Amino acid sequence: MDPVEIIQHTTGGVIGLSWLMIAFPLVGATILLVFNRYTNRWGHLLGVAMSLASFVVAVLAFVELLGLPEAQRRQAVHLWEFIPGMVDMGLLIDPLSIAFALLITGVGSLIHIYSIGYMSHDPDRRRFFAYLNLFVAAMLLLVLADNYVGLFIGWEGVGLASYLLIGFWQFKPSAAVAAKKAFVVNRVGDFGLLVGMFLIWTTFGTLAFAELKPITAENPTTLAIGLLLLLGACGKSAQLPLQSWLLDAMEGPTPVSALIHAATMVTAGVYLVVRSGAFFFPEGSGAALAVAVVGAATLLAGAIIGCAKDDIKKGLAGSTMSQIGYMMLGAGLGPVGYAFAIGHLITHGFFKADLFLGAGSVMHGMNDEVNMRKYGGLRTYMPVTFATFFIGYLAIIGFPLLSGYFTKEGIIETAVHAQPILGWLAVAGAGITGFYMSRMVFMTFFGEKRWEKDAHPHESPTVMTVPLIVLSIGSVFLGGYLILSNRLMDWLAPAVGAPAARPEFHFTSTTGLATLALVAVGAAFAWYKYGRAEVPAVQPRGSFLTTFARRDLYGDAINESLIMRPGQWLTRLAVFFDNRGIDGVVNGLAAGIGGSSGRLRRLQTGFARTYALSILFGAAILTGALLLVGNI
Amino acid sequence: MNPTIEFPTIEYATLAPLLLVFGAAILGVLVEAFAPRYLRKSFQVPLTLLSLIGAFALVIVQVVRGDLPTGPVAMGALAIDGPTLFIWGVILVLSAVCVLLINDEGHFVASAASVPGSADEEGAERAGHEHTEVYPLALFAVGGMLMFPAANDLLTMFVGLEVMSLPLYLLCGLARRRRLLSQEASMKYFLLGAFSSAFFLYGAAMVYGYAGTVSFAGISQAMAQGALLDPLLLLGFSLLGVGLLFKIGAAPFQAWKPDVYQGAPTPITALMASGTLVAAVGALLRVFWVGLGNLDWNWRPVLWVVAALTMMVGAVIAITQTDIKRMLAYSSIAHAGFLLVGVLATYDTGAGNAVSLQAILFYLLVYGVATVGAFAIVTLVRDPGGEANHLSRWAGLGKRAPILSGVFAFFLLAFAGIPLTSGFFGKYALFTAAIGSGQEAGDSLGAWMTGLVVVGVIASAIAAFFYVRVIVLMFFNEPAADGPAIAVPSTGTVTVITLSLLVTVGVGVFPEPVLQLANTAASSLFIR
Amino acid sequence: MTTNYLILSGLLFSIGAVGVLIRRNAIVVFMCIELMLNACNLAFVTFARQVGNLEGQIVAFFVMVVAAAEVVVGLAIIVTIFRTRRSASVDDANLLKY
Amino acid sequence: MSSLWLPILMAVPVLGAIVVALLPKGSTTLAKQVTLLVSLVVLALTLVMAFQFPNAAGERFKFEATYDWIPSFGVHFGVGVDGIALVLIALSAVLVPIVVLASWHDADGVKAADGTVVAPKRSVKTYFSLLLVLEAMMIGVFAATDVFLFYVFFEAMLIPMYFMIGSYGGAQRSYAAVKFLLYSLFGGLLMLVAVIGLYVVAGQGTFMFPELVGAIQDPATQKWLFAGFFIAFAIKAPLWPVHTWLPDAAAQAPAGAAVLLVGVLDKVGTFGMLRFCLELFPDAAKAFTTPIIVLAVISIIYGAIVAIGQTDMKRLIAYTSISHFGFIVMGVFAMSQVAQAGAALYMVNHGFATGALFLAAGFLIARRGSPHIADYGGVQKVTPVLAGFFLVAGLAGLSLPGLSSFVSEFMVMIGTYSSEAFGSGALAAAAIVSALAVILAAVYILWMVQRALNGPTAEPVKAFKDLNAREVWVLAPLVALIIGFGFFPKPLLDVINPAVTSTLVNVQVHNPGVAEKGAGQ
Repeated sequence: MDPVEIIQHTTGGVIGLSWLMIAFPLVGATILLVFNRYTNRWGHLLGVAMSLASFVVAVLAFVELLGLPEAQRRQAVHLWEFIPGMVDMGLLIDPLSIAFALLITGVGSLIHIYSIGYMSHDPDRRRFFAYLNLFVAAMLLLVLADNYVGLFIGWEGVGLASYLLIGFWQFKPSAAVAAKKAFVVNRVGDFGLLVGMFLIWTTFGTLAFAELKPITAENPTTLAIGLLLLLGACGKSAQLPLQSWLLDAMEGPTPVSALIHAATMVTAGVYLVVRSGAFFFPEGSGAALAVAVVGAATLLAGAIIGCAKDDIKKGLAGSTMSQIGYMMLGAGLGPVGYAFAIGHLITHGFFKADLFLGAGSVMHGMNDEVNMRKYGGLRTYMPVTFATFFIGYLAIIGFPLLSGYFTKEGIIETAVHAQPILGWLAVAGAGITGFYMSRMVFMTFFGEKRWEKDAHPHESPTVMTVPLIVLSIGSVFLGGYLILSNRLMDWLAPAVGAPAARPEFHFTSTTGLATLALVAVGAAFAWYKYGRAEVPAVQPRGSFLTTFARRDLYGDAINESLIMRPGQWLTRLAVFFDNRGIDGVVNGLAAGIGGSSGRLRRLQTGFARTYALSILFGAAILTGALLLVGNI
Repeated sequence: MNPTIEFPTIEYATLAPLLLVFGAAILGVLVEAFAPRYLRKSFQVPLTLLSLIGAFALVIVQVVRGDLPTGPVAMGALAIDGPTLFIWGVILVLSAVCVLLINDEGHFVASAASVPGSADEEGAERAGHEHTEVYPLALFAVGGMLMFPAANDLLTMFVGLEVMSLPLYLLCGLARRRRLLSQEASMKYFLLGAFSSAFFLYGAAMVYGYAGTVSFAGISQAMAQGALLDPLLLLGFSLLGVGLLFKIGAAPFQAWKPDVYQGAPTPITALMASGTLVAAVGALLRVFWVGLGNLDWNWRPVLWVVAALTMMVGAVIAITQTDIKRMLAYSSIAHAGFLLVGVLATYDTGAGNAVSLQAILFYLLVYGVATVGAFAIVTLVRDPGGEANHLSRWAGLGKRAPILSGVFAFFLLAFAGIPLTSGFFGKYALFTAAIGSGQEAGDSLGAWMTGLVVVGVIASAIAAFFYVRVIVLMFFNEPAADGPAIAVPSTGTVTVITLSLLVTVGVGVFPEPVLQLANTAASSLFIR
Repeated sequence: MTTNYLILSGLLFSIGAVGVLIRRNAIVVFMCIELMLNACNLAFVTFARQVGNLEGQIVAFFVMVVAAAEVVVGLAIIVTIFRTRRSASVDDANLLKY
Repeated sequence: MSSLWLPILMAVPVLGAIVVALLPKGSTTLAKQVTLLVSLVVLALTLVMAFQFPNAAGERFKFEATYDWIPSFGVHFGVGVDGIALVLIALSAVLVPIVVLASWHDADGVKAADGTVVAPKRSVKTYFSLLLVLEAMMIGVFAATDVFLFYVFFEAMLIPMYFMIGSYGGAQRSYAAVKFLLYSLFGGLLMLVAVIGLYVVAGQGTFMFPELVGAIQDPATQKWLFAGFFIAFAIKAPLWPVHTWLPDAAAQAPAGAAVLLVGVLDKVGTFGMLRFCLELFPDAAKAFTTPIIVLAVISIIYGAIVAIGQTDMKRLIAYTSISHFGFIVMGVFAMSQVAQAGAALYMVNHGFATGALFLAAGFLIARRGSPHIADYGGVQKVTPVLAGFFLVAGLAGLSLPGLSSFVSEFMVMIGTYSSEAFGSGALAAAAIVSALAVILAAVYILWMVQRALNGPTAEPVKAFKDLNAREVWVLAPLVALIIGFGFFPKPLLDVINPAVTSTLVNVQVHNPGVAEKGAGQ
């Protein structure tokens, strides 16, 4: 069944006020930035309040939507005429966008709260909250906009927020560089999205979701559009080949990594694909296949990278890549996949945020040490952090009955049926996940202490642990709730369409069991390497494969040699050409005239007789010319 | 049978301006002869000024009365028509203004005869002697200028040419400072001038041989009937051209201009750069349009080359000049080239020719005025040893004398033809006339005329460079420690500068009245 | 019949012109110019005879007068310059150039 | 019936200039205050006029006033505005007071850190009266409905700007000033030939624009005249490869003058293309579209790449402008409603964005006396407010969505891509290539930000003071406008669109304009 028609929202109600969701954090950010120093004392509180406020609005809108019949669950709220004759600014409140809104504002608020503690020592905490609010606003615009332009504005808005937050400690050169890199790489993706919009507008004469019609069969144009949008998605969601920025992005404060580079922003690509699914990624189309392939490739790549990282955050970043790979894979499989992809997106939002914040809590206790080889045996020193982190860990490796289990299984099942090869790759990925996550847990919380002298690990304050607990709870139950009896699928159906056949969730499917087995093997191997055995405090050289993984599969090296170096040469060449070539010609011309002037004036010898001669010659020439002309 | 000799009729009223000037000049000579030295100046200055202004008034009266003679006057010697009157007016105004400059202290040698640096020169200077002969000489020159463009036959034209030139040869040699240069200028000007006038005369002879008469009317009639390609005619014509092009300083006959302009006393340079040029162009028009108008298909291509060459040579060589007067000399060469573009712009219809003529007359006025103003300012920038003409001395002048430099810059912009200065409309009018004539004549010629205009604008662009260079020097460079002193300008000089500025600005903003004037003058074309 | 006179005048004119170019002494140069003027006179009177009116003759008279005036002016100039430079060579006077 | 709005609008600054020039010697502060006051009055008048602008169809030009000026040449003092001219006049009126405030100390000279004089002290009165004269001319050039009058302003404008650069600029000022003047003058003179040709060939005996539209029929003639106009405008705009004067001029000019130069003067070029090249010579315009679009695309990419390689802030910004002007030209010649409206909007937005960037950079440079990016670093830590403004301006420079420049750039690109004027893939290709500039833009802006603002704080930077009230008041309005029009471009577009429509009607291209495409919404 196709998605239902989008109807113009007329009556008031919360949906009519849904713009408040964006307005609250936006106002917060504005206040904090405009009245900067004066808000230092209470700035963080304002930030949290604004985030919570928009969460409340989101919930209310959600409730109101629940109250409506399926046919009316997609409502476009017209705001103002943006570009006359091209596109109006408006919000689309439908199950999909509201689901995202809830995730963003919910997890977002938790991370706001957490940050109060985490950033308490930072002189610039106020600015941090301003940026967080800015991000929430932009992200909400991204998911709520009822047209591609609005989406694009949010899209780049979150890019900006991420730029600002990665570079929050911009006085560190590494941070500044990472921030710039993130933005630029994202722009590569945006280029795709931009050109995609050109095509959409040119072909369909509109950029509003409401006016685009679902397609059944794919044609070259839609394929092109699909691929271009996919490029955009790759940029935002750190999918191959535009993955390289995500790992550097870990330069930002940990809450940022949790919110932006795990829970929400990086999933925007998935949102884009799902949102455009009906228009450009029909089930079994080439575009959809491309999405699935990219997803599968990335989920493996990310997982492999994750195995080799000693930096806990980078390890988690790798895993984020890989998990989003799963979502992409799901998003490439049509309506069934959509449900699981979004499901995994939501649960991942919870357990990955949980893991990151846990990591942050650890760092907080270990004076910002990130190298896991300097950890060890921390479980007794920070019990709450350990407990929550462990739950998150179980969830992500897909331990039965935890959130991750249901959503990931769903994706794998669907994949194995739709695209067997990709499906089995996903299974392998799950195994690797089991390995690197277990490795992380063992290196951090088990084994004996490998701390620096001055390390006094301690449990983090309540303001940080409470969000952890909440998130871990979500990590336990959310998945089951969403997937069993297809709750999420039915909820999303109006927005993304429903599959012909409703899938049943089998706890004992062959793939499921195979996956679990592999995960177990991975975990066991991890225990064998890092739990039982001694973890060297310094990184061993490691095999070729290890270095391969450590160097992020040479992603940066490739960019370096294929893009940056030639780019630098091109730039130098262009500058040289401009100064010597073009400007050279201009100045040369001037010099030429000057020189000829210098030479010509020598003819003015000062000898009267020379002048007389010139007169005589002139006369002769004049006469000759006249006679000549006369006789032509 | 006794042959009756009828007395020649002279239209005194019409010739009044001319006669007045010459009369005053002769009176001046008498003053020199009889008045005691200490009185001479107080006679000469008023006499000269009044005569010039009176003559101008007389011209105005004629214009207002508006009953122009329909035919040549003075037994066909002179043609007093619209263009002539306009040119007369311009010349008289400019020369009157130049006299104010001449009147200023310290331009002229105390005793020309004494050797520079010799004791008796010292004495003469201490005694405060002055060559008040310059006034009658100037008047004679002016008279010649009036006669030159008004001439209706080659003889009168030759006489006018000489009457104009001879006094100028002398005046060039009378500078107080840098006398060597001055005398050299004088000699060069004299020898070359005489040389060129010999060519002119020989040309006249040839034409006479062809047409059997020296009157323009007769010549054009003869051409209307006889063969156009008679070598006699062509040779004569080209030699006449040599004489005239020499006077306006068109390439390749421009060589004298820089040297003479640089060496001569600045007021005289001003007179030559304004008055002589105006007169010469007027004469050129008479010969090319009236006398040999029917030959234009032959002389157009030749003059095309000359014009293009003149514009380019003037503009290009000026770039590397280091002496302000010399630079202005080259600029005046370039402007002569622009004027030739106008001369080239002949139409088949009287109305069309009127357009070109209007443009030329307008250009003569605005260019002459700006030139006089510029040279007037040059006289004010002085070193102990006289005027500071070397450009390097002008550096940072804008700081020490902002107003003076500002005005000078404005004149330069006018030369460059920047909008909202008179020079712009001058150029515009000329180029329009040129393109228009080409348009009327049709494709090939149209392209040629447009091409000439393009050459013209390129030349203007190059020329702009050296005008701008002076502005850069004056305003953007820091003044030298021992910069030149700015002489306290006499009322005369102030008047000159103010007048020129007012005209340049006024015409630059509201050219219409002057255009109308030039138009009325032009539309009654040249009479034959 | 008149052609010979014309040729002669042409000859005189050319001699004068060449003289101006090759002689250094200002006086001589000036004399050459006078020669050119007289060549013109000859041409005029010849043509006057040929076309049979008096204009040419009249012109000749005027030219003589003008030439005389020119002599006055020219000699004055040349003499002053000779007094200052102790030389009447045209080539010595070339301070003004370029 | 003729309206006095525009003549008054031009007269006020001229009078102001005279007043300022005549002020007693040494009363510098007074001169500044008077100038500011006058410019604010002009701004107020402009706004009142703008709000009275009858945004209805019918007469192309509103607030028309036509007086005879030089009947012999058929020249009128004819003024009047359509939507595009209106917004550009508004742009000038907004920028001038800001520039006045920004260049409060520009005439006081610039000293480098090591005490060497970069720009000596100059007369304040002259500077500000020049500024006012320039404002009058800027208004005039956009308001002129008489081609000749347009040309007069087009050329005369050079002089005040020439003096502002040459006598108030940086170390290389006179070279830059002369280069600027000669470049423009050369173009202008070629245009003069074309203007004359237009007059002669049209044979209408008038220079009034409306009469001249469609007067030239012969395509060959059109091509020549078009070339004459276009070269002048291309130099002014500036378009590759005749752009090299801009970096020098902009880098040497005092920040305020640079803003007016890049923000307004150069717009005359693109404005001229849109108004004169297209409407007077439609066939030629269509014939030349492909090469011109190619040049535009080259400018876009080339300007961006060269900008990346710059080490001097102001030069860098200048090159970014070259890239942006490429977009404007592309939009103009894409011959579609959306693209041209986008181009016209771009002219305004670019004025604000680049203006803000130049001024922010100017404030930074004023604190260090050096334009070299390498001399900075870690500014953000010392002067967060300045850095913040700089960043926002920079983001506007890379046309971040939500900031005004995005809307216009987006419209230009999508309008070019979707243009049906020639039904060719060429335009689509051009749009795609030009879209690559969004990546390059991110590189050049953010790299500059990284080198100048981020990283460890350089030693001399530690002494910096953050923006004072005056400087904040300079930048705040611009940023406000940038963000405001980023989300609500409608008011501008509503006045621009009708003007574009009538342009396209005169150019006679099929125009799938607002009406049809917008029908759905």
